[in-house]
Amino acid sequence: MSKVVFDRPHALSDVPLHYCPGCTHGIVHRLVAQTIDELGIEDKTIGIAPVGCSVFAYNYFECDMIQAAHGRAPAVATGVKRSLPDKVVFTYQGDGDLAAIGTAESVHIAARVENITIIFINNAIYGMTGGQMAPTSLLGQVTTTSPYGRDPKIQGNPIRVCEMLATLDGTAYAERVAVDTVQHVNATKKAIKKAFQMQLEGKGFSIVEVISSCPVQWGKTPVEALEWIRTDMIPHYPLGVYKDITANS
Amino acid sequence: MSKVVFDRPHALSDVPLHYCPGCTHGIVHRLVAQTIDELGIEDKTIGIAPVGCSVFAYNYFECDMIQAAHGRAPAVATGVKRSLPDKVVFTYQGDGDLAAIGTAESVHIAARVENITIIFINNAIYGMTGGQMAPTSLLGQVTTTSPYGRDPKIQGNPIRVCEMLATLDGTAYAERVAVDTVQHVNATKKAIKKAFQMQLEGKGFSIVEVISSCPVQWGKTPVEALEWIRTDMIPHYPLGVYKDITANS
Amino acid sequence: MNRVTFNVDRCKGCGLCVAFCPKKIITLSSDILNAKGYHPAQITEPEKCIACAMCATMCPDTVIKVEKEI
Amino acid sequence: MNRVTFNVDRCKGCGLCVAFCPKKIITLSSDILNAKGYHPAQITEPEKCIACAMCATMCPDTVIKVEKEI
Amino acid sequence: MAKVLMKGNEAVAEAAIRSGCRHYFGYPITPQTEIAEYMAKRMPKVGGLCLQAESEISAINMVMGAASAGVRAMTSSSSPGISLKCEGISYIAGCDLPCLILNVQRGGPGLGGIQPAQSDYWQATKAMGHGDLHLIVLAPSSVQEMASLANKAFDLADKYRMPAMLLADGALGQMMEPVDLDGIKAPEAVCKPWATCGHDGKRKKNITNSLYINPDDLEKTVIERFARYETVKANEIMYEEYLTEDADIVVVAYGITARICRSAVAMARAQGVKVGLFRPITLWPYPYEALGRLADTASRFIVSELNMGQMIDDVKIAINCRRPVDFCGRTGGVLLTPEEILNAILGGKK
Amino acid sequence: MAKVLMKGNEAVAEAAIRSGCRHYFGYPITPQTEIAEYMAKRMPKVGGLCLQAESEISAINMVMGAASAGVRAMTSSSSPGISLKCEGISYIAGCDLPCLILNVQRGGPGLGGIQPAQSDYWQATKAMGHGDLHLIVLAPSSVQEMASLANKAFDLADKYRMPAMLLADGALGQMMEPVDLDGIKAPEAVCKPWATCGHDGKRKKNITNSLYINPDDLEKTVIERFARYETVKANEIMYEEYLTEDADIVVVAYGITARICRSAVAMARAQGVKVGLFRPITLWPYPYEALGRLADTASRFIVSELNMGQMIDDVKIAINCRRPVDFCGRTGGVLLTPEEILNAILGGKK
Amino acid sequence: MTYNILIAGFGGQGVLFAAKQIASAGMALGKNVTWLPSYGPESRGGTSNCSVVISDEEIGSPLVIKPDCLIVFNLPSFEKFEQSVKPGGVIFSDSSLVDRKSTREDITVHYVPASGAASDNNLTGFANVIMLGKFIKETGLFDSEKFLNHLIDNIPPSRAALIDKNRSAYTIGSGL
Amino acid sequence: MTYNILIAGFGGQGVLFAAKQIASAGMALGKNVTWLPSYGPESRGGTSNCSVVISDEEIGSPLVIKPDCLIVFNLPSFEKFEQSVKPGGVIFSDSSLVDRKSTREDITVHYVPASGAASDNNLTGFANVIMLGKFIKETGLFDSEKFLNHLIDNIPPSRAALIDKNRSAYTIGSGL
Ligand SMILES: Cc1ncc(C[n+]2csc(CCOP(=O)(O)OP(=O)(O)O)c2C)c(N)n1
Ligand SMILES: Cc1ncc(C[n+]2csc(CCOP(=O)(O)OP(=O)(O)O)c2C)c(N)n1
Ligand code: SF4
Ligand code: SF4
Ligand code: SF4
Ligand code: SF4
Ligand code: SF4
Ligand code: SF4
Ligand SMILES: [Mg+2]
Ligand SMILES: [Mg+2]
Repeated sequence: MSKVVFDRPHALSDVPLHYCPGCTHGIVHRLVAQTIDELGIEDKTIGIAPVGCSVFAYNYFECDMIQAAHGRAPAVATGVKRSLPDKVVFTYQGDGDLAAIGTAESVHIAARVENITIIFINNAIYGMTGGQMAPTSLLGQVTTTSPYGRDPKIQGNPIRVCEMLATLDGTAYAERVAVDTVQHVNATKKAIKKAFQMQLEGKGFSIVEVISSCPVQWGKTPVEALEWIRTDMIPHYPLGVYKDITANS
Repeated sequence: MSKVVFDRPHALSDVPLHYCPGCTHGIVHRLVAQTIDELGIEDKTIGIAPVGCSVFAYNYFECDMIQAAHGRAPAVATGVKRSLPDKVVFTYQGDGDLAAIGTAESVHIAARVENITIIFINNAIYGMTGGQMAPTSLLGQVTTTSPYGRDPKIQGNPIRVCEMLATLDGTAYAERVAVDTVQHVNATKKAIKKAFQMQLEGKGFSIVEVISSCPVQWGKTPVEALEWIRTDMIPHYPLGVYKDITANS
Repeated sequence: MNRVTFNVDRCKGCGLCVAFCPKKIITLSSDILNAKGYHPAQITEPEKCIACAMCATMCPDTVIKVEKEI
Repeated sequence: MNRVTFNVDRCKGCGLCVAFCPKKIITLSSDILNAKGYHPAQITEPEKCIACAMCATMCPDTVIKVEKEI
Repeated sequence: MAKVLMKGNEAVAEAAIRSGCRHYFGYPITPQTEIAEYMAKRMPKVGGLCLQAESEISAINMVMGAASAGVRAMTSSSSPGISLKCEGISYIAGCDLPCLILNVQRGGPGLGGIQPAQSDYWQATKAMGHGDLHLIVLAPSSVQEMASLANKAFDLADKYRMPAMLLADGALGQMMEPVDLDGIKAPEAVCKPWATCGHDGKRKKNITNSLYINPDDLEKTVIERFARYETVKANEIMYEEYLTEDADIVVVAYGITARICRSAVAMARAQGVKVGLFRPITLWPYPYEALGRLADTASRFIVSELNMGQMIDDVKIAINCRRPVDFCGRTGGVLLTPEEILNAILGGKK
Repeated sequence: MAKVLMKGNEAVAEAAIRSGCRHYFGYPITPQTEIAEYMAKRMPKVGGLCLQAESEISAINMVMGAASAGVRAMTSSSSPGISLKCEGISYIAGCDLPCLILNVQRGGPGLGGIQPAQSDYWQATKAMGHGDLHLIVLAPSSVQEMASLANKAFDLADKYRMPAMLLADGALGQMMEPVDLDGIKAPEAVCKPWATCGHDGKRKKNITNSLYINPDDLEKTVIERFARYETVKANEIMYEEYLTEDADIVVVAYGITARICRSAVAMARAQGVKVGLFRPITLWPYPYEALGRLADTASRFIVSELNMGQMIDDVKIAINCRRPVDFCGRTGGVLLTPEEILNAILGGKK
Repeated sequence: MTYNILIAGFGGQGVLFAAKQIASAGMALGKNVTWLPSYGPESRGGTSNCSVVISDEEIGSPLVIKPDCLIVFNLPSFEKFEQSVKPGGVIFSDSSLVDRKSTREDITVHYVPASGAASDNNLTGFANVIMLGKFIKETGLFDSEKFLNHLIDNIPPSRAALIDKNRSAYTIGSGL
Repeated sequence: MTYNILIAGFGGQGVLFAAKQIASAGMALGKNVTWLPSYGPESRGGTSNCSVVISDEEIGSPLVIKPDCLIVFNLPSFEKFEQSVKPGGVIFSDSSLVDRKSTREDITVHYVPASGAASDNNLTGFANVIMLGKFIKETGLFDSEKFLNHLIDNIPPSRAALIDKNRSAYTIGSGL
């Protein structure tokens, strides 16, 4: 006899993902879907897709989905959640979407203590539009809009989103994770599940920042890209829990 | 013989201010003008007025002035400074302007390490439009859009701007001061001067958050309003230096 | 003698100088109305003034000029 | 026996499963091209599989199903 | 109920609530901030929500979320704030979502002024965002209509699945008039099977989306939407005529200006001039045909607006350029006087 | 110099640099991201700046700052991003600042698609923000014109102190054609005594502002600006005619569509049909008069665009509604083919 | 018949309240009425004014530019609007605050020491109601008794304490 | 004379490069040319195609819908575009990758084992240049020698190492 130890979660639609080979957006999609399955909330979840490589996320989750304008997913999510407070609402956003054009929306969804979960994909690049600098691109990183390497004097410094949002009283839970190793993927799963659970318990705003790869725009193989997460990204974006209002209670 | 120990600074235009009686916007204006005088930079300073009660700031300073769209003063300032890197550029913004509609611009002027100074007037209210809730309004504070008192579950929590911006690598100097007493006014003067000086030395982005009064929209006399700064505002917005890259050098 | 001068028509009668003068020698005139319709501040006992400029420091409208006898 | 199944036409030949299989029993087929034009992953020595699901965990395209003999 | 004396801003807010709107998202801006203030007081009492967003952009996107969730939602602002909503409105139109957007216009461009203007006519009727799109645009000309047209706008938005705009101005927002709110009612529950409100295991998932990577698909949705626009044109055009039957001169005006023109027309009639007033109530769809018919008998048209002449072309198109079209307008926040319009009627060019 | 093969997006960027622009502020969006990428590479080499802003809103406001400081500044985007700039553009217009704004249009509404469209015609020509305002709008129809009209736009913007827009589309941005950049030059230093660049103790302070609390003052500035618009109309209208002298049918088209129409016109001529092409190059000011003259001889007009017919009314106004105006268009990112237009010319309705 | 009223004074003098009472009374009589305040930052602290139109016909412009009746509570407003009053019109001027006489001969001017009467009668802040009393008496626009009752009815229960003061002030005004 | 070319394949097969060489050579001859790539997310990883028009007249649409000449490097492109070729037109198909024959009788089809020849000759990645050699030879669109020289001239100094490979590939293609 045999037992299925790993299979496609129900909440992940059975269609091919459009992501590039080895792009870890796919891993995070699966983790979110697994979480939805495990919590049994597919029928009462509404997801918000951003503008970015994950724009087509509306095709990939089996719950109701909305495609929001670039950066505005937190505002759209707020509109949904304030209309349907008993439903589960999450956004899935890239670093350009959340930390550049959507900065105000991200800060204020936290400040407003919206009982919503953000899955934030930090891949230090604008994937969708072809590899431009993101607010989270590392110093020295070569992108199509920082062709001589990101220079703090010209393009400024990378933004650490979890650290910034943790300063806001409304943030209930903020954790930074990565998907470069099996252990980290499992930790990411745990963090995502915790974030959704906190929403179910009405704890307020939760964000999981996932350090994710973009092999194509980084000009690396998928395996090299995960390596680069370890050697370059994580040192600048330390993993860990930046806020957890349930921690010491 | 006698010596003038206090007189109108040259950089403060000799016209009546339109502010309500006892509104401390006027004190901060004077402190900025004194700083410009003392540093002798009137001829090479460009100031950016916001939308808010201080929209008419363009009439009050003797340097060149630009009136920016609501919340966008940091972007306008960036355009100016990047065109004229040797000039001194400052913005003067309220809490609605800087911490609500202009959140993204404020975060990114800091992230980009722009060598610009922001004078940020936190009066916990939208003065100009008649007393609506600001992102910095205190919990329980009654405003025209939080008529039953600001409730964190509905309107969210007040944002602490200095704390938030201090998390960004690009912020060179962030200090919170107040204008409720003579001592505090003098400290505010020092902070403003330091911020301009750091800009002159090319140190990067500096912000001085001034806890300021709005007697009219708070429904208090000017003297009561200063009292309320002490009893209610400062406890939630502790004064002090939140970042100073020159501190331990 | 130290001298405190008020630019009367700029005064909005907010009373901050009154509240902050350590010598308590400033009051709002109850009878005079200035051009703007406010009761302007005025000094009652000029000789007591120590030219500390606290009034001027707290005046939002830069109404006050302070000169110190030296 | 433990069983690892690949949804071949979904595979993009990214090689992450190959890199993360602790038993080193996955390779990208050099000859086959799937419908999408990729060289899909395949298992070489199925009997060595410990059903750890590390391959599946790291697969971005949820290509892999893992069954454990019990 | 008897009539009550209310500000336009309050009347429109109360009417929205009575129309079943329980979700208001806004950001303060003169001359319409009273709407948010009224909502902040009233909504909690009826189990509704008034949320002050961090910006106009956020507010319109909250409306998009709420509309997508299936509730009646609205936002309001004034000219500069409406410009900021352009992208969001285009998304709402592209996603076929119903909602109400209120523009209490003030003078522009830029920060401009805060006094009444009608200088967002073009924006509202032609280009409320990028791409091929229209909003249903209603122009109230009294406090009573601020209320009744808000109600109508919600109904039309739901009926045709498209955003509707109330194009008012600072005078209508700030003035008080007697209003009768008795007729303002919420419909029986509107069925919104497309709403993204959680599928509850009972249907396939819903998607709210405006992205179509294949241009043919995108074109198809646009054409389908334009077919719906044709239905709106066929069914929903509204206008008012005053003394036009025998009119030799027709004044065309909407909103606050229309009532000022009405006074002018009455004054001119008193002097024996055969003049009438045509007032479009729907600015989109525009009452081209009804206005065009007047060119059969009238020999001269006068467009009167609080802008530099944005409606002139629509009038020309309506009358097929058959008659001269003059213009009598003010801008920047200056209200027209009946005398100025009378003067234009009597032949003097402004 | 010989011609070089360049993408439209690259040509416009290089032309801007040669026109003396040293300040580019943008935010990535398909199909124009190559402009920022080109600028990022080239600007540092010429002592200029390419700054990727955190949003389109920030980018346009940086342009406002730079323009106010007195330098030649520009931004570029595509449809949704342009909608976000509406408020900022209205401010720039209200402050009388010169700058270049480039819209490489894609299909809409909403997120829409990324393929070529012309569905922001109304927005560009009528309502690029709230209030009474216009931009000078130029519509290139080749890569060469992407370059030469960028240069022209900067000159006009400076000359009249107003923002100028280049209204292109995804095809023009993405295609390569031979370009000659020799003629593209920066002017002698333009004098900008109004710039807020620090008064240096040598003049009274300058103020850049669009706020006028007194409506009469605001109206005065608007009227003054509209007087300047009249000068632009008198001096700067550009258009091209192709085989119109004896044309019985006139196709009216701009931008990428115009060249496709040109092929169709040539095909129809080969079949003996007397058809010509009228191509507005300035979309604002629109060449009403020149086009109107053609109605003296032509009996039918066909508007051809990549949208649902946004230019139709302008053509009707131009010809004073004297002739029938047909429409042949596609939208959503679908390019017209010469055959479709030929078909329309030959009498088939699309 | 259309009657155009303009009321002006400093912010805080109850200009908008007085204007609203007149409009409201007009409405109660089944008339068409409009009430339009000046608004915006300049009205804060500075002068405040309000247009009221009462008419049997539909009302065109709610903005009163040439009032039939001008009521002023401060000098700047007197100076600003005196000349705008229609020939044959009327001005009510709070003569305690406005020490100017009108130069016009084609209008009626009532110099009403409203503020003085208010402070004399321990009714500070009710000069506007005193003025209403005088205004109704002189113009006869409404039945005075009904107007007063209407005014009293409009006072919300939470402010019932003010009923007496309003009544006294109105009565004083009617007697001036 | 106007000549419409459509080149299609997977991303990474050098479709855009090959297309640019043709356009560039056309320009050098003083012709009008346009080059228009398919763009957007779908071109990433997936198929990529490019329209080239060469003409003596001003070029209308840069988008080639009915090519005179189709060059394909993968099966999906062959299937998608085969029927669009104009009667009398020509297809160049990389027969190492496309194992399909055309069913059309009104066009000429060259089955060019470009990828195979590339890997056989240690020229992996140069199948596109091999195809160019064949294309020029068969169409005679340009003088072959001149085209090669032009191609070589276009290689930037930083990539001079690639000159020989391009030359070999082109020559092999010309000989197929
Ligand atoms: C208003 C607007 N601006 C810009 C764009 C273009 N755009 C699409 S995706 C994207 C950036 C995506 O980057 P990120 O959010 O980091 O997501 P990723 O693709 O890296 O997952 C941009 C700028 C747009 N669609 N809309
Ligand atoms: C785009 C836009 N939105 C809203 C407004 C209206 N508005 C003017 S000032 C202001 C708020 C001012 O508050 P704050 O920034 O705190 O300054 P304060 O008046 O308190 O000094 C608002 C919302 C505007 N002018 N433009
Ligand atoms: S571009 Fe980068 S982020 Fe986008 S799908 Fe490809 S690898 Fe993933
Ligand atoms: S409203 Fe408040 S902030 Fe504005 S001027 Fe008056 S007191 Fe000052
Ligand atoms: S200077 Fe000092 S002592 Fe003199 S009046 Fe002012 S506060 Fe009082
Ligand atoms: S502080 Fe200034 S404005 Fe206030 S009363 Fe004193 S002098 Fe007058
Ligand atoms: S389950 Fe484990 S051992 Fe088996 S193939 Fe996958 S990674 Fe290798
Ligand atoms: S990880 Fe998945 S997609 Fe990648 S090669 Fe393995 S099975 Fe294929
Ligand atoms: Mg990214
Ligand atoms: Mg404030």
